[in-house]
Amino acid sequence: MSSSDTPDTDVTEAEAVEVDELREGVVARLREVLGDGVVEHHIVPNCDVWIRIRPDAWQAAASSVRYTLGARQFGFLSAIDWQPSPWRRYMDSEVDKAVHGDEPKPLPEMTTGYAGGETRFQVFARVANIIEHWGVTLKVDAGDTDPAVDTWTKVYAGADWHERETWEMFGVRFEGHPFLRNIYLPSGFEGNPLRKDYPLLSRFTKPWPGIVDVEPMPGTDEEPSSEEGA
Amino acid sequence: MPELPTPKLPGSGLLKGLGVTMRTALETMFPDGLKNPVPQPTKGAATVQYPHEKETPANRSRGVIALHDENCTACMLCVRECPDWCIYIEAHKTLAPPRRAGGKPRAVNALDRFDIDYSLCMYCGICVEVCPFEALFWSPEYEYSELKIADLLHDKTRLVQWFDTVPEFEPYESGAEIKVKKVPPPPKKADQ
Amino acid sequence: MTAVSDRQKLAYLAGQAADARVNVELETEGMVLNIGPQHPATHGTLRIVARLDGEQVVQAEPIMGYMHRGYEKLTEVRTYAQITALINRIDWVGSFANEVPFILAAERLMGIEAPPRAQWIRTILFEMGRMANIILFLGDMGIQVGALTPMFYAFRDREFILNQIEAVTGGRFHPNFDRIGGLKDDLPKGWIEDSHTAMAKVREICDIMEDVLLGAEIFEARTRGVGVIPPDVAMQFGLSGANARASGIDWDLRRDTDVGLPYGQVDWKVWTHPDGDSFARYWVRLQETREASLIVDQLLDTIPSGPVMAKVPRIIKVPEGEAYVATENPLGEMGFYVVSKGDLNPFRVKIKTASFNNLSITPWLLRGVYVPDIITILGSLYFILGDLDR
Amino acid sequence: MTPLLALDPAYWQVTTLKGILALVVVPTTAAIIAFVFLFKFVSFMHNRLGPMEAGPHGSLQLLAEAGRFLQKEDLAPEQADKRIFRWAPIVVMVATFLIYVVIPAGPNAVIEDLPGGIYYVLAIASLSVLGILMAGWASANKYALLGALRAAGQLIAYELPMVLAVLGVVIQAGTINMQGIVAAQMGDGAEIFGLPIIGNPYILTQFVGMLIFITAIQAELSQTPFDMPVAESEIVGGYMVEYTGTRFLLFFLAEFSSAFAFAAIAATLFLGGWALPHAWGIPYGAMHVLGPFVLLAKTMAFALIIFWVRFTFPRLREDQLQKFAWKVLIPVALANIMLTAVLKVVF
Repeated sequence: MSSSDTPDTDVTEAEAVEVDELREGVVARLREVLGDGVVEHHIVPNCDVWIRIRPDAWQAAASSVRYTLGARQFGFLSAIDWQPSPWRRYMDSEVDKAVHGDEPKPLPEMTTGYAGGETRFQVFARVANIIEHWGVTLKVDAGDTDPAVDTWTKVYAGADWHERETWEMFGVRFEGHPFLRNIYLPSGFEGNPLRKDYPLLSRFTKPWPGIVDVEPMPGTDEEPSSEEGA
Repeated sequence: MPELPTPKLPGSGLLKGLGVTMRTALETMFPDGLKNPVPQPTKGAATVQYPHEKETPANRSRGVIALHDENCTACMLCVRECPDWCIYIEAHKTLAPPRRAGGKPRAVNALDRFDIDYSLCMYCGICVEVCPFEALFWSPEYEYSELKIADLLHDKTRLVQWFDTVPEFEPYESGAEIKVKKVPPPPKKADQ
Repeated sequence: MTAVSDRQKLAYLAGQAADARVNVELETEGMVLNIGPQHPATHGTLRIVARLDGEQVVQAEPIMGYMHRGYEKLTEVRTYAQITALINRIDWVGSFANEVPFILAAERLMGIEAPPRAQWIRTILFEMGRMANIILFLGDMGIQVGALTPMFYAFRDREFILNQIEAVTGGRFHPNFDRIGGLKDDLPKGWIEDSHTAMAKVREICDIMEDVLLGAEIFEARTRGVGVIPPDVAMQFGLSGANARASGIDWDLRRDTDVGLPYGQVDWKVWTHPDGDSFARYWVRLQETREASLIVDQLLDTIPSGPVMAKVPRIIKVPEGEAYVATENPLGEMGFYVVSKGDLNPFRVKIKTASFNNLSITPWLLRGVYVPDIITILGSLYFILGDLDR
Repeated sequence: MTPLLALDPAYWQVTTLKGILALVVVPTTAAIIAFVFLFKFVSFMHNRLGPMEAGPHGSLQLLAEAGRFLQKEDLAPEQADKRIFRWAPIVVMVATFLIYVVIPAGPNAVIEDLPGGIYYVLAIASLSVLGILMAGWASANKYALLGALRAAGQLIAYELPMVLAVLGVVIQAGTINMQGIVAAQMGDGAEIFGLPIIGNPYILTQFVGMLIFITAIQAELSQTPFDMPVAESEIVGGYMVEYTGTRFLLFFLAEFSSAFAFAAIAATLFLGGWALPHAWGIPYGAMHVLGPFVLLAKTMAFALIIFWVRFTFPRLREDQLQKFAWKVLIPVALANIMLTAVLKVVF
């Protein structure tokens, strides 16, 4: 549902007309500073604004948002892995599917969220301007196989821990980060847990109790109906 | 902005602190003040001596899940909705007497096993809320700790025993227009 | 030779030698002190590796992750009702306050508005969660600084609020009472009047804390000028809640953002303090608790009648989209960034917790501080470990 | 000393009797203080009941505690210096026992009426620092090391104000013998503001000295405003952190019996110890029986202040504690001595 510059179309007519000048102004000021660094933006009227930045303008975006636009309050920084999870919800995963007997649904293809995005990994950060009472979510594409993005620690010192957490959870390298190391996970931990293809083992070890096994009526040769009142 | 603190004697803050602690000590020892100077701390203290006196929990407090097994039709909704996967149900089909005389006997699920593993349960109440046949109720009972963790797996008979401790229906505050979906169980003394 | 094998002895000596020669002229040897993960002052399992020169900290760094339960991974495989049951275990002291931002984010995605009575009760329980959380801090700050009695007064008077929360939701700490579109149930009879008495108790505990701790010169000596955070550094690290307001930042999400909680209909005041030291943080939180009890009193008097649940389909499928809603939780700004692809469970939920940002300032703040002040500063920043480790 | 009873025991019998008496008295006094203040008074201050299960109203709780400590395994850390580690609590316990030698509980109910009574007490009081340092250094634990160093700094810094506060009393009493001090306060000629009915307790004239003495005691016992050596929230038990079982019981007993000892000395110095004002005309013989109870009552008064302060106030940082000792207590104590000396000469 990536939208072009104008707010998405299926919004009712009245809302489309009502332009949120505060957030339009934010996008305009940022576009004026970064030029074509601002790739796309999406506004939910007087609610929130998302802006996608080109990867090489990411550090410049940080300093411009902080100094020129005055968004001094740092919120958070993290990443999203847009590839749909092969394990789906683990309940109807292959292990239990065999009991149910119908074949697994095909995997939905990858779509990205507001303000678009081409690659699988996307880093997003949120900063807020507490005088004019608005907050903005900046997004940047981090690449498919070996994601890497510039660091924000030079501008927002608080981003240090957030980048360390994103690095250990998603494997996104932050160029220029003082000392990228695990923050939550034990030092010898391999793999990036928050990636969608990282399995949640607790759901494999225990069979799903939701499978209905109701024995048939004694004496009748009715074979057990599998999907009984599912 | 904080108003300027009034200048005070250097030690007076400390003395006020002493005053508070001594006042609480005297209040605990002489709860009725000077009327009867006989110290009776048990009345003045705010604590409850648990094994001897017990505080009754609130009417809605989520102590243990009670099962009304006639209503349960083994539809497995609660098992699926439980975040911890800690409910296990097995049932078998039987012929139930027809509703109206002369009607065809109905095939109905009879419950064989209905276990709730309280060592996993996190008391979120989703099963009680999602059950469409009003078979699960909350009871504020809380004294069922065990020595062995395996005993925390309450089977059907134990859950039905909890059924008697389910409290009566509690009236709502004035101004609450809520559709009462949870009909309370029939009077407890009816024979099961 | 004692049982200590040579290898261990060499390791022991090597460990000592590894401590950098910190103070060259005094020929002192640095010492690495592990505060935690089993330590009474760290609100749970947080470990601080402090490199000391005598009693002064040269460099201190918190090590976390002992309590990491992987919430963001769990939310990907659970439905919205199951997630609500899970997330009131993040900040396990401010019980109801965790659920509200997540539910508001889901409601914004679904375009649903909770009926006014539900919003009122939501705000009342939100403020009660705040009071239960902050009163524990008021007592706990006493223990950090060495005074034993305030803790007992705090726990005695906090019971009244927990009883009120239990009477409505059924759970003292984990209410699991908020639903998309409203609340699970309505208030029991006589609840509003008991809440008024509970609020009077809250104001009483605030006065006691002002007499016993705030006024005591020793408390002032231990906390004034300790751990001073200038406003700009606080904002750079993303400090929020009372920690930011204690550095003079006049910013409160309850007043500045409109997320559907009726703070507009109540007249209340945002408290700030210019100093930014541990004393200011304690002072701001104390005033905020009293303010919260006044807010709840006003809300209790103006509860509208009506349903508590909007019309919501039985199986909830949140339409596709993204939403970030942050509210002023007891510990600071807690926000949920919910990305939904339109099926039963969210695609990705980023949980922005206050304690993570509040603690990220400690390496900068704890430089050159005495050992007892580490505990005072950590106490005044007031984090809950579940909130920190998620 | 007029022979109390008909029999005249040999010297060694007297000393063994006194030894047994001390072995009995010290733990019971520690038990009284621990029960009345640590279990009951603190709980009332917290609006709760304290231990209620062991014995009527929790009175036998201390037996349960002692039993618990005795049956615990007696551990020592692997890299600890075993011998010093084992002797440390005994040194601290001995230092506390020795203080009891001089405290008079009756006309001749004192273990050894040394001529240099109060001077002896001040000397012995600094012995416990050795035990604490031994405990901290030998248990090879960083927290214990920190606790011991803090204890050393603190106890030495607070001995000076204690000595100077006592000097004020000694100047006014004119003697350093404990019985002499008691007699000076409650003897026949003692009266103040012209009314002999209340004798001349030095608490009135030496009020500033008493305050300094109480603060110094609070620091000697490492109680809360000055409890850095055992700061639970920072260094988790300080020098006692590695001790378990009987050794920890020794530390526990030492802590509370020294609390009683110092409170008793404060009572003797400032409230006239075991004696009641001469003007009340209580026959001299009766004081043999009444003395200990009067001393117990006065000691309980001072112990109340000590524990009341202990459970209400937060804790100071060590640099503030040292500044407070050197910059405030010692100058005030010196001024107090000068004033007493001048007044002594004038009157």
